[in-house]
Amino acid sequence: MSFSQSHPGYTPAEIMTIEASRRLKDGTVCFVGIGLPSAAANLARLTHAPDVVLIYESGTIGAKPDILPLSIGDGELAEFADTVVSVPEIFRYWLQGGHVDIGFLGAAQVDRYGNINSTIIGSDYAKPKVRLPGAGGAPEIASNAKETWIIIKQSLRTFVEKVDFLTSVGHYEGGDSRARSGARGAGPTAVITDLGVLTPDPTTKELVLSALHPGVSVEQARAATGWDLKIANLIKDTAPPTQLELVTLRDLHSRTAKAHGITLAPD
Amino acid sequence: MSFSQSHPGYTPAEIMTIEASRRLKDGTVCFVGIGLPSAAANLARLTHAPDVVLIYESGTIGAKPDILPLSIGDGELAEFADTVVSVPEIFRYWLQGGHVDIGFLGAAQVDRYGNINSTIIGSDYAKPKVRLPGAGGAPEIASNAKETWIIIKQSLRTFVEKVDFLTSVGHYEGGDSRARSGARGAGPTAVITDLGVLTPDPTTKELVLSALHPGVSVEQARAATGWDLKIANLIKDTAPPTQLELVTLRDLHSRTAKAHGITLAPD
Amino acid sequence: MESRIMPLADAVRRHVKDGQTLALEGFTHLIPTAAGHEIIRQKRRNLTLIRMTPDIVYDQMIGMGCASSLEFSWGGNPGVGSLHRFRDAIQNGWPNAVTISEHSHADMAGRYQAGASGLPFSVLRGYVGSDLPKHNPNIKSITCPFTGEVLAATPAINPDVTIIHAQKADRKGNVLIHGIIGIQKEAVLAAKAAIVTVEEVVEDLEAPMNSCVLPHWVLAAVCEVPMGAHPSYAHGYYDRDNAFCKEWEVISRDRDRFLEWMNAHVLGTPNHAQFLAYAGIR
Amino acid sequence: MESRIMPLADAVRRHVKDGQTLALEGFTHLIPTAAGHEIIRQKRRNLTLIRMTPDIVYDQMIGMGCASSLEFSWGGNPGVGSLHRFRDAIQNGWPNAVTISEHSHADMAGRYQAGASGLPFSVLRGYVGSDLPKHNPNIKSITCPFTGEVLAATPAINPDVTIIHAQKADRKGNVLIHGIIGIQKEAVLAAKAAIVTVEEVVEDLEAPMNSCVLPHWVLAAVCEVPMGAHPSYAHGYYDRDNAFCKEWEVISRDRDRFLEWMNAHVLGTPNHAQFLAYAGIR
Repeated sequence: MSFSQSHPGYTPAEIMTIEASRRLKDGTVCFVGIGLPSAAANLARLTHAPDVVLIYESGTIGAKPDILPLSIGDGELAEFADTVVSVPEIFRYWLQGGHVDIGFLGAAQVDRYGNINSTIIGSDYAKPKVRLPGAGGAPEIASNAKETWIIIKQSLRTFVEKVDFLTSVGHYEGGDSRARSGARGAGPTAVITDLGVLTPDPTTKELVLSALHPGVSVEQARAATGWDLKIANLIKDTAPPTQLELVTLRDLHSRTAKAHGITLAPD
Repeated sequence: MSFSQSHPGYTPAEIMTIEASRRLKDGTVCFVGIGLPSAAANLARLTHAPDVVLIYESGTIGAKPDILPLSIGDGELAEFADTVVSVPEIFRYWLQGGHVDIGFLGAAQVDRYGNINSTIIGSDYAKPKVRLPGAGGAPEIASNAKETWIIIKQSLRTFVEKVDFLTSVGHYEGGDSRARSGARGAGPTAVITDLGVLTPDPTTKELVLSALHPGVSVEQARAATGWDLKIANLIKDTAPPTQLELVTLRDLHSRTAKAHGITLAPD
Repeated sequence: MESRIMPLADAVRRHVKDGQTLALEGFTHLIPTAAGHEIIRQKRRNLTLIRMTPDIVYDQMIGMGCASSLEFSWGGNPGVGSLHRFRDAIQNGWPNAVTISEHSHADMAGRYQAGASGLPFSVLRGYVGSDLPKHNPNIKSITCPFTGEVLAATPAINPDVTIIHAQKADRKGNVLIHGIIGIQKEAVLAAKAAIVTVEEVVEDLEAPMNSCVLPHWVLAAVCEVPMGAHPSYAHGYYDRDNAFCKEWEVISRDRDRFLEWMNAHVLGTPNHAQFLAYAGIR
Repeated sequence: MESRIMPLADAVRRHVKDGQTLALEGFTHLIPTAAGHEIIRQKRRNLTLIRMTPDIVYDQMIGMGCASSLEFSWGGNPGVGSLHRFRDAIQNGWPNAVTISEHSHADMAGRYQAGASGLPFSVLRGYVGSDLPKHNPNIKSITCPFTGEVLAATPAINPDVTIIHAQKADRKGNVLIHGIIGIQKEAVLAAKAAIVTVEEVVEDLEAPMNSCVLPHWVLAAVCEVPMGAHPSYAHGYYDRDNAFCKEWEVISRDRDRFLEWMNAHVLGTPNHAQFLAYAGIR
């Protein structure tokens, strides 16, 4: 089966999830956020990385859900986990203790240095335009995991010059400012979107477009970015989904929809 | 069956253990040291206080050993406990968290203010005359339980004017010095010995002889005390052991000896 | 010994008072919904509500005017969307103004631990670079006396009352929690008084040796409330009612529809069993 | 993926080096005796030994000259008496001087927790009125930034190597500890490298959901050593050998007798199975 670029036979959300999943190496310890990170991490586990270790903040270590959890504390996560510990233990012993390789996060906004906002939209904390759910586990995942990945749909709404509220630190103000701030780990090493992948410049730490999904142009990526997006010298082309990846992801989503008895909000 | 005073039919160790056990009210939460405190606490549980809650520092909560543990971490303690938690949890959530009514301790030395030494005999920490096992859980049991009981054989060696080393705080330097030191709880409210019971003067907090076991004289108690022992205006007479108490205690000791395959060091 | 096992209405009447600091904890799993409804029925006011993950039951309590303040780290209807009553209270002061104190999960967990541990504060490697401390005076810093490192310090949480839901209790009131145990043990041990609702009271807990057991003597009340966590789930008893969670999105969007629903379902029923029957749940 | 399951001698050779900070933990239950013997066989020197409750195996390691320093909170032969080799080293410098750093149980437990939590120090409501801080410069104080209370502060423990004994591992090297679990999880998670000896390697751990499991990926090595905790016990496998503990009191009193016993039993045997056979244990 081949995929044409104009009718690629898969959605932008699918290629985003698939490309993120490919980056997860077998055996990696991944602290997984709910939604897109969870879909990508489980797709990896069901394809090339059967021994990836998935940790959810609800305390499930080595989770192997057969369907995607709707919430971070679904019973499905506990049922097949290697062990289930308390919430303070997961944050103190496992995350802050330094055992997490990849912190895998979603976000409402991300800025040019990979800082994350999940608190408010608007400039006034007391009178926000939109009140978002809040920090959750993100601030300490972002500052304690060995590295961070962010998965987010790219648009002028989500890709902003400066986040309205800095909830969770990325490369902070660029350069070595993250390390000087006291954060541990390498910070965001990849931002995976529905258009491509951004990675930090080694020196300035500004996010640079370094890969594009099939059929997406540099111009499209620029148009969906709220700052003057820099482009890597060598842009990689994301490989189109394989049959196995696509079938596995769709099966996962259809099992999930069936089990939860409702259709999930589209990714 | 009656007990004559000259041949009372029980040992000083037995009346000490029995008198201590009587003071433990049903439903009390007691953090139990190994040895004499454990024997007394379990005697209480097997006689008048079936719902006393015994906590051992090994993490066993609601322990109901059928034989006395030889060590603080015997399997017998875990087997019949309500729950078994980790050692940090027992000290942080249960003791420091303020859930212990009685901290029940042994000691190598106790002074006139109920301070405890279990570290060294001698005046030079670097070159002790005798190196004792050390603090264990005692310093924080003594300063975090709602009150403390000490059970110890009374002699010039054990009842000293001033402890060689203050391991665990009692009434410190007397008066309100304990409260001012930052210790919580009432401190030692009873010191139970093989001769009688000492309780603190309400104001000076000095230990005062307030009860004598059958057949023991004030002079005997004074002779076994390394300071000028004050005597309460009204001295209580400890009731002799009942048949039930004595039989229960002896059965407990004989089950214990049989199960451990060795004779314990005499109490 | 007075029994700790009592009807939920009695437990709430006895222990929950206006103006208290209250934590109804549960991490997606085992959320004490029935207890929240009973607090709404008894019309408690001016509560400071604490919870890591306020969701539907806190949306209901806030919308019904029980709360004057909320301390939290993530507020939402998991997998569905926003909490509309929570947002309406914060943004528009309806039905009354609600102030917020916002933390992160790692911090809230550490603060409960400090509370359970009898310590006045918690130390955290956290909030690095974050704007949260700018808006929360309770996030301070502390310097390690050995390394000189500067870390975050926040006050311990010691609620007046903690309420949780668990799978089972024995007749003495010892409680077993199983599955995703969240922050519940810490929240109970940190509280001045704790109420536990359970799916059932059994003869023998059959608790594995190192499982999460709360002994009866740290609990003020234990109440048998089958399906007391609905629309959340109780591992081994029933699943999450995802359809209801989606429905709540619609009910809660509109003030009138919200009030109508609450009046009929919660204020209009005397207890959780009647609520379940009226709502047609199982 | 390289297997973590290997012979104990290989694990010690690979991970335990002269001059390291080492914690062999176990709280009366599950003491890693076989691993201590292997360290003696491999003649490691200048170790800083850490343990809440040093007992027979530390007495043996100290008497055989492995240690230059000991950090502890209670040292003794539980239910029997003193540790004679430990006392001889401290009081007489035989076979070499051993410095001590003395804490309380609550403090040691908190220090391991801090180490496991990636924090540089631990806060404790402890040592009030005690002379211990006068003799231990590592016991400092810290002031609560909210209440002004002064509490004890002590440095985190992060051993170079932690060694524990557990009941079982699966073929991947996931470990289940059951019964009195002590400080073992914290000691493992705080260490730079962790070795676990187990009674047996099984197909399926059959671990209850909320039990104490150490995933293989936090462990450097897992070694199958039946009766590896003797004379301590392994809940569900064998009891404590109280007769041996009493016998140790006699063996260890005298330097020559001690050396003779260690030479014959430990240095004279290549591994734990042979040790058990030689000593006539089960």
